Amino acid sequence: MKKIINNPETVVQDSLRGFAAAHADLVEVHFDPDYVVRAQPLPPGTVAVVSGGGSGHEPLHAGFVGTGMLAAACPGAVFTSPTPDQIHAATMAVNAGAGVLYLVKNYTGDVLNFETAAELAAAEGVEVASVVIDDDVAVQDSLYTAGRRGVGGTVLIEKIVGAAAERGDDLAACAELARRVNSQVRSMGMALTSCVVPHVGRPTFELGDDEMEIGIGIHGEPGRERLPVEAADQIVARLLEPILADLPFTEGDRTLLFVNGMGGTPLIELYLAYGIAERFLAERGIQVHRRLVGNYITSLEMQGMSITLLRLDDELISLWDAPVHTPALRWGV
Amino acid sequence: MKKIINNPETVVQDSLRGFAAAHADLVEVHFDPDYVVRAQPLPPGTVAVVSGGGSGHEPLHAGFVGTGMLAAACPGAVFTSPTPDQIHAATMAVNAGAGVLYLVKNYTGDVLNFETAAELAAAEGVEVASVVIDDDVAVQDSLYTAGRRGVGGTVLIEKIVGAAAERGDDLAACAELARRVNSQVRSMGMALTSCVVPHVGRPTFELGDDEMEIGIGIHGEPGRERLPVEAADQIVARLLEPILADLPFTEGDRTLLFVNGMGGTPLIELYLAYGIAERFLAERGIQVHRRLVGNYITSLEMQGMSITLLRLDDELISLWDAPVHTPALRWGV
Amino acid sequence: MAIDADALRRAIDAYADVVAEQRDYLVDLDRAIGDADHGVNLDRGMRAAREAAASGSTPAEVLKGVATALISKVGGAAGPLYGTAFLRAATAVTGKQTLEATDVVAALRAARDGIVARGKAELGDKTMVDAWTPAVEAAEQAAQQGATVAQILAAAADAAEQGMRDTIPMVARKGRASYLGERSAGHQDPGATSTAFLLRTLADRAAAECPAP
Amino acid sequence: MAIDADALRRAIDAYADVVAEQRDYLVDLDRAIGDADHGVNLDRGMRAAREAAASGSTPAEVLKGVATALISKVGGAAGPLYGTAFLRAATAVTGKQTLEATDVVAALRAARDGIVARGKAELGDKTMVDAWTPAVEAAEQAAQQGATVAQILAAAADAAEQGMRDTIPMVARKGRASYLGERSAGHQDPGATSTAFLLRTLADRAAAECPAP
Ligand SMILES: Nc1ncnc2c1ncn2[C@@H]1O[C@H](COP(=O)(O)OP(=O)(O)O)[C@@H](O)[C@H]1O
Ligand SMILES: Nc1ncnc2c1ncn2[C@@H]1O[C@H](COP(=O)(O)OP(=O)(O)O)[C@@H](O)[C@H]1O
Ligand SMILES: [Mg+2]
Ligand SMILES: [Mg+2]
Ligand SMILES: [Mg+2]
Ligand SMILES: [Mg+2]
Repeated sequence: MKKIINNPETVVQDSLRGFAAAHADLVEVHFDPDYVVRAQPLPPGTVAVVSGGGSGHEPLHAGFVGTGMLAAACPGAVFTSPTPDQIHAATMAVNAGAGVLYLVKNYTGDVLNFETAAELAAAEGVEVASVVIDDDVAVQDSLYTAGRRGVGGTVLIEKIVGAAAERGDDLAACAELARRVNSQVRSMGMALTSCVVPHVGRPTFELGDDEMEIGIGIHGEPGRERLPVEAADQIVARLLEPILADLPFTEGDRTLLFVNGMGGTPLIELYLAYGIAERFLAERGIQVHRRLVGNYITSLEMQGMSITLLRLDDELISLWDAPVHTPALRWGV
Repeated sequence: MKKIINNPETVVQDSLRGFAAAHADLVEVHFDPDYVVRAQPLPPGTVAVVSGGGSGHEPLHAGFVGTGMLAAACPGAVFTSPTPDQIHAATMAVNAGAGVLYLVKNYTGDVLNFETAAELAAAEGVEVASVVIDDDVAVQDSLYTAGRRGVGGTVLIEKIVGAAAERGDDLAACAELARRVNSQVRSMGMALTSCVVPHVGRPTFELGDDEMEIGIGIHGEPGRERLPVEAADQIVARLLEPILADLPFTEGDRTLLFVNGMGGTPLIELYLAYGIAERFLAERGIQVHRRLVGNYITSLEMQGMSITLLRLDDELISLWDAPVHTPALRWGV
Repeated sequence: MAIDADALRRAIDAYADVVAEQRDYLVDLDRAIGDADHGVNLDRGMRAAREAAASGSTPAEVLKGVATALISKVGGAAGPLYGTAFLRAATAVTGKQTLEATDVVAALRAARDGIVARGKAELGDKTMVDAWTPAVEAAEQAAQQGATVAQILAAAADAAEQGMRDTIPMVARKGRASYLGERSAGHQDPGATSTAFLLRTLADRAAAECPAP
Repeated sequence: MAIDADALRRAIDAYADVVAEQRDYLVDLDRAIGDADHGVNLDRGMRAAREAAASGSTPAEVLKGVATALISKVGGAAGPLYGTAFLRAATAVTGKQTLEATDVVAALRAARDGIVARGKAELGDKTMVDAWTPAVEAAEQAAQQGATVAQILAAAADAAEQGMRDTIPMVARKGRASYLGERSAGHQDPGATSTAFLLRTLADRAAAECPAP
């Protein structure tokens, strides 16, 4: 295993320490239990949007804490959902009197731990709503699985719902918006290499020199299909076709196209894929009105990418465009 | 070789096409010869800051074209300096009557090609100044080499000099500032893995499973020393010690600390290294006043990082803080 | 013979040792069909549980301490599931100073019901439920036939191990392994495995604490 | 016998073929002590040069077309260096319809001087200069002894090949290989190698165009 770390057991805390030092103007990091909040408290009476999940997906979620996006993030161990005490501590720290919205990626562990935290908060009289994000079309038979995973759509939902909270929407409206965005967003990912979980020290799955894995999640879970590596044109089509078919997206739709790197794929490839994806959509009459290209929801050093497509309307566009000031996303400020 | 590409021969152009589509509001990409300019022309009478170099270092340089930074970038083939006709075309496209400043990383190829381009511009009556950037302390005997390479410092110089041009400094002042920043900045890099040049298809150098390379450049050149992989504490010390000794940086210095990923190293590791580096400096009385953490000058999918330290003064701080709006760096706008 | 708080504490210690030893094995099982963290998560949790179990003067208090430690230290799916299991088991035996055969069966049943309530997995979904359910049934049957605590736990452990092996051919329908679809078949479920380890450890400790005459 | 524009064109064609064939070999040499692009860069440049050389009615025009193509297509260090070499060679023979022995020597010397003027490398720095300088000297010596164009170019090619081999033990002091310090020793310089290929190709073509009686 090759990583710039001191000790596999302390990677998450060691990294959070550096994150805290690098962004002291924007965030405050608490340890034991670990959670990240904004450096400036929320304006009283605004909804606190809280998310969290296993670490190893940086900048998700801590990198999205700040004005116009998350109020707090709860980083678990690598690829392990956070525990209820982390979530509860974050909840109590950021509650500004208007309730707390949990944005939970759909993994059994995340759902169960956020559920427990919500019970703890309710016991202390804090109003909590939870929305489960499940945008991954790679998981086909929701009936026979834990359901679709929450992947790239999470970034978009955190941005859009964060903007709604910032403008003063109440808890019910924020939760309803989160559900609405979740219903309009679809994603699919692929990997060229596995990642290496620090305490494991070996690749989570083995891929041959000429193989790729289609339909991966963000935890180094193998995907549903292993194929010979193909040209970027084919790879993009393999990701976009199921995305379009699923919602379905149709001619005339206005969309946000998000090409996301898994952590080890450089921008030169992501932009290349973005260009192909935008042309693929244009040929089908689907308009790209907003875009995001980069490493935003990753899987450690995995090489690969995911594509996320969100159907936009005027409200979503204006919430996407609203100012945001976080370590990883910033505009309008 | 595993990459999301169609054809090794057209990677640069294919990627530029996606870059153009993703950032049409900010940049305009021209092909054959290839160069990137701002979507909005420079205000007449302002100096045009132009840079360029081999591709494979994204977001450098094209990602830094925009208000408050570069006027144009000239992307060469992968790891190959651009040709004079590219540079000349960019020069003529962005010249706003106040002259053009070339920021050239110190590689024989870059220096020679920019030199030729400067001769072409002079022949057409365009005033050009060139500043060669050479911040890499890994190259020790400048007398017996092509001299120090231009690496991480390039990003900082492009930002700071871009801000000076934006506020209306003249060509001589911009060039002088570039030389001054270059004299105050030092960098050093290391790799955990090699990169794979697309048309080569194999790693540029071979590293054992437990080896790292210290003192690498950004073109997959092997470094000066191969060592067993060490803990992050030791790696950071190996990069920072020669940096501090070289300028030298001393107690009380105010600095900008830039921890840069080589393309395949995820943020979780870069933040971890950043935390160590900031503590290392604090123990020596060196204050970090500004910081940058992320993948900004890369070497394709190489895993590794570089550290850059810039000694600041009030003017450099205010130029660093000045608004910038480019695909890869954005604040104050 | 019955189990008191100290005997239970020793059993928790023993399970923490087993999890530490089997940590990499559990990681490997999870690497094949999950995200390679089950052993690490449980090991982190059981180290905390060992400390939490140090205080507590009744079996219920010991079990509650373990539950709280697991809930706050494990994370992932296994944390809330095992945490709930120990919490429900604690509730099932509240007030008792020692656990008799019927208490042990009640605790096991409550634990299993807690896991099902939280995780909603059914038999055959390739989860820890596939070890827990046969274990509880075997324990109930043994108790009906007048078995000792040690015999009851041994029967439960045998059944859990069989249930664990039975997960190998199954196609997962719950948890992370379900994303693999058909490709999850051929691998043993990590949670069913750590469950079998738990019940085997309890049986071994019971046999050691209450040696057959 | 002398070389006219058409003969020169055929030689440029032949060199483009050689570079295409040797592309991966040149990349490999550059991979060891540089950035693995020399073969690709030169191949891209020679493909353009082949087209550029198609027009041009004097040797100088052909050489100038090649120079322009190399400057605008190769990039890297080799682009401006080879470009300058061809440009200076063109200037050295401007106005001639055919190249006699003295013209060939003058063109070679001008090419070499252009490379040194641009790149400032000295003999022993482990660059293409280590092939060019002995080649020019050997050509001059052969010319003094009354050799034919073919003989002059053969002598230059022999010397360039020797110079190319001599770069192997050298420690680089110019170009990208210099960053490696001592580690650059033991590898043959890519630019010296492509130079030796160039001169050997010219020699072979001259021999074919002007067969010994
Ligand atoms: N819904 C569920 N009900 C019961 N057990 C489950 C469920 N989901 C997962 N599990 C169990 O949890 C185990 C995985 O635990 P662990 O690896 O710690 O969590 P995670 O999957 O979050 O990484 C699986 O092997 C399975 O036995
Ligand atoms: N200063 C110099 N003078 C003469 N030749 C040089 C000089 N620097 C480099 N070279 C030659 O250029 C060759 C490398 O060319 P190439 O790989 O195309 O360029 P780059 O090093 O920019 O990638 C070297 O092998 C060497 O022969
Ligand atoms: Mg997990
Ligand atoms: Mg090069
Ligand atoms: Mg797991
Ligand atoms: Mg080269």
